[in-house]
Amino acid sequence: MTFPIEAIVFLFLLATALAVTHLRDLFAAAMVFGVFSLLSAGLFTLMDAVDVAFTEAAVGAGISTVLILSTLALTDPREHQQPVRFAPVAVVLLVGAALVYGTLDMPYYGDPTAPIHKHVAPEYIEGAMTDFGIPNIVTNVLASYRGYDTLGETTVVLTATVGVMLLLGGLGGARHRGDAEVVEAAGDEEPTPMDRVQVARVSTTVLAPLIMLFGLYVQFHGDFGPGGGFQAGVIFASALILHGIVFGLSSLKRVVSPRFLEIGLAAGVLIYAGTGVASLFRDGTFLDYAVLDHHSAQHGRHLGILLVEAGVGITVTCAMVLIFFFFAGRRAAKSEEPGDRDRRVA
Amino acid sequence: MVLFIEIASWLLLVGGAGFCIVGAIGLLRMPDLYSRTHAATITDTLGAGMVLVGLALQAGPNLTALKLLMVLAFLLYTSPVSGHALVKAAYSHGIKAELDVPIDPQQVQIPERPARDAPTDSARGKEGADDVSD
Amino acid sequence: MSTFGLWHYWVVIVLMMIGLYTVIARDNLVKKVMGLNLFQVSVIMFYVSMGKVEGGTAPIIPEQASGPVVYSNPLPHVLMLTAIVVGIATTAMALSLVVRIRETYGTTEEDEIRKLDRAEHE
Amino acid sequence: MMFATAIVGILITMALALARALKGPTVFDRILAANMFGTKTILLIAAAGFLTGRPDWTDLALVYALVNFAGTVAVLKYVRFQDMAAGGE
Repeated sequence: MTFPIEAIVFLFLLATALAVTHLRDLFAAAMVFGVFSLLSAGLFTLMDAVDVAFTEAAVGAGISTVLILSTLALTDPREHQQPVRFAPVAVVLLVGAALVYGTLDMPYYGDPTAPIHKHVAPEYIEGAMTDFGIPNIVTNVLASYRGYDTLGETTVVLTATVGVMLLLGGLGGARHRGDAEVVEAAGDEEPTPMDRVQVARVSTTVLAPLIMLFGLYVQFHGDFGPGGGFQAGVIFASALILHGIVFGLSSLKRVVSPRFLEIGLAAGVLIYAGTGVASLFRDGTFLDYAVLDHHSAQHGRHLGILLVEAGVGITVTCAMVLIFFFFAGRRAAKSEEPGDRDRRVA
Repeated sequence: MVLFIEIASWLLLVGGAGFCIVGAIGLLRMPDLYSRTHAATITDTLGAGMVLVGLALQAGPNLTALKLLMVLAFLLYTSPVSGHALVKAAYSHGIKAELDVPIDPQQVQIPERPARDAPTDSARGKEGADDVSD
Repeated sequence: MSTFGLWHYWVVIVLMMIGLYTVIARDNLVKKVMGLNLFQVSVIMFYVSMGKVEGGTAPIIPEQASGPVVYSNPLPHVLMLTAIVVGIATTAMALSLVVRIRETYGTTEEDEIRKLDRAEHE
Repeated sequence: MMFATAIVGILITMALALARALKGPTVFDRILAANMFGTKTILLIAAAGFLTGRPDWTDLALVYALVNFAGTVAVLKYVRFQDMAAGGE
């Protein structure tokens, strides 16, 4: 039934992807990229992947735009003229042809007898109600069946944020001159651009708390509907970033200090891993939540999933806000000292 | 009652979709940024509003309907704000309304448009825009 | 439908080709990162489309189920959901590298960076 | 049937907005079109939920309605900042 809709949205998607590649003005490309992300979230919904669409929506609507734009503010918003090169086109066509040839053996789209649906998925779906009593199967698989994967992914988020911190927070011994001071410097610069837009300020004071409230809802309602730690973290971070954009970094720093975020970033992963260790102490295996409650295995699993999702949410929130801190703080530091040729000055 | 709800949501959905299309045509065909904003923001409120209310009627009185109405409330709140901020940013960037430009034979960019017949009005409109800001 | 049963995958492959071209053929580093993101979305979409079951619904058990319900495969959804968030974190990492390169070389175009490097060697 | 009709209308709107976003002579036209596209995506997702018989996922639409604002504000701030940087240096 959704077949024609999918086809049309796919067409839009390809058009926007081509435009992203083609547009030489990187700012325009960033805008079109936002549209691309909206379209892909729509497609995920049509393909039944509501949780994926939810994440894409939360990430694509706010954070990724902010990220690309703050990079553009630090670099050049225009791309150089460049002719089409034929060797890459040939390579790409070759790869594409090979992949199309590879799909010929694949089961058709939506085929219920495809091998992917035969192995573990039925057990997961079966277990959702009997083992967990949690209607959102994705949450079960995320936090419990595939708990190791998710722990790894959360750690990757932590690691990437630490990488950003090392790259943009300062070089070498720049801990002294690191994030705190860069953000400090931002405080003097920041209030200028936005304070003339009274309306944005007023509406942000109304909307930011609502976004946070909704983030909490997503965090704790993730067992029953689409949502969970990853989405909630991104939504929560968007509220804080919105505040930072409108009222300036120094104001955001008064709300959450970078130091606090750094602690939270690590604490989230620790909560996750700690839940696993706690189950070890209760004679279970790592990340086996059933032993967390003596009386009912189902309650134990509920508790474990709640804790794990909380850890994920905390880490993701702190990671996103910290990334914003470093990118935006870099901009202020740069405009302070325009001679940024010196490699040693952080 | 059921029939009434069916008819009402048909009307709202089709009407809302119609308004969206009209606004999008405006977005595509209007001569300058300010009139395009006019067309676009109207679809965001009226078109989206009608579609959402139509869907909420179909959902019946439950949480889904409430959420749809909340979506509508947020849209009614954010879309004028971003529209205002956008136009203000454009204005401070020196983007002129099409009608603001005094008739200049070299500057006929859009041939299929009918002649701009009221340039004097627009000068007043520009001052008005100054008052509106802030 | 059955004759075109594979078109989802083909569209995704075209998307991937666009992303790949942007990564390997464009000189601008920010553009390369965008291309990498296009590529990433295409992979995510490939997984998600494999998880779809005809006539199925999203893997969330409804409150009042009437009769047996077919669910789409939740496993790809889980893997891709985390991939999106990890993707944005690694994109941030890539972009901060771009920022540092810009600060050091004064440009984000790869060919100019190569030229500068060669000049330094000589 | 009525949902399908609404979706067709929304898709047409999206196509037109997309054309403007790709054409847009100034950045503001693109921002405007992208913004409008965001609203239409909200509608599409909400209506598609009804079409597939699982209407209880308006959370998605809610996310867009809230978070899209952050994106728009960021874009507008970027536009202004560029302006200021050009004036300052």
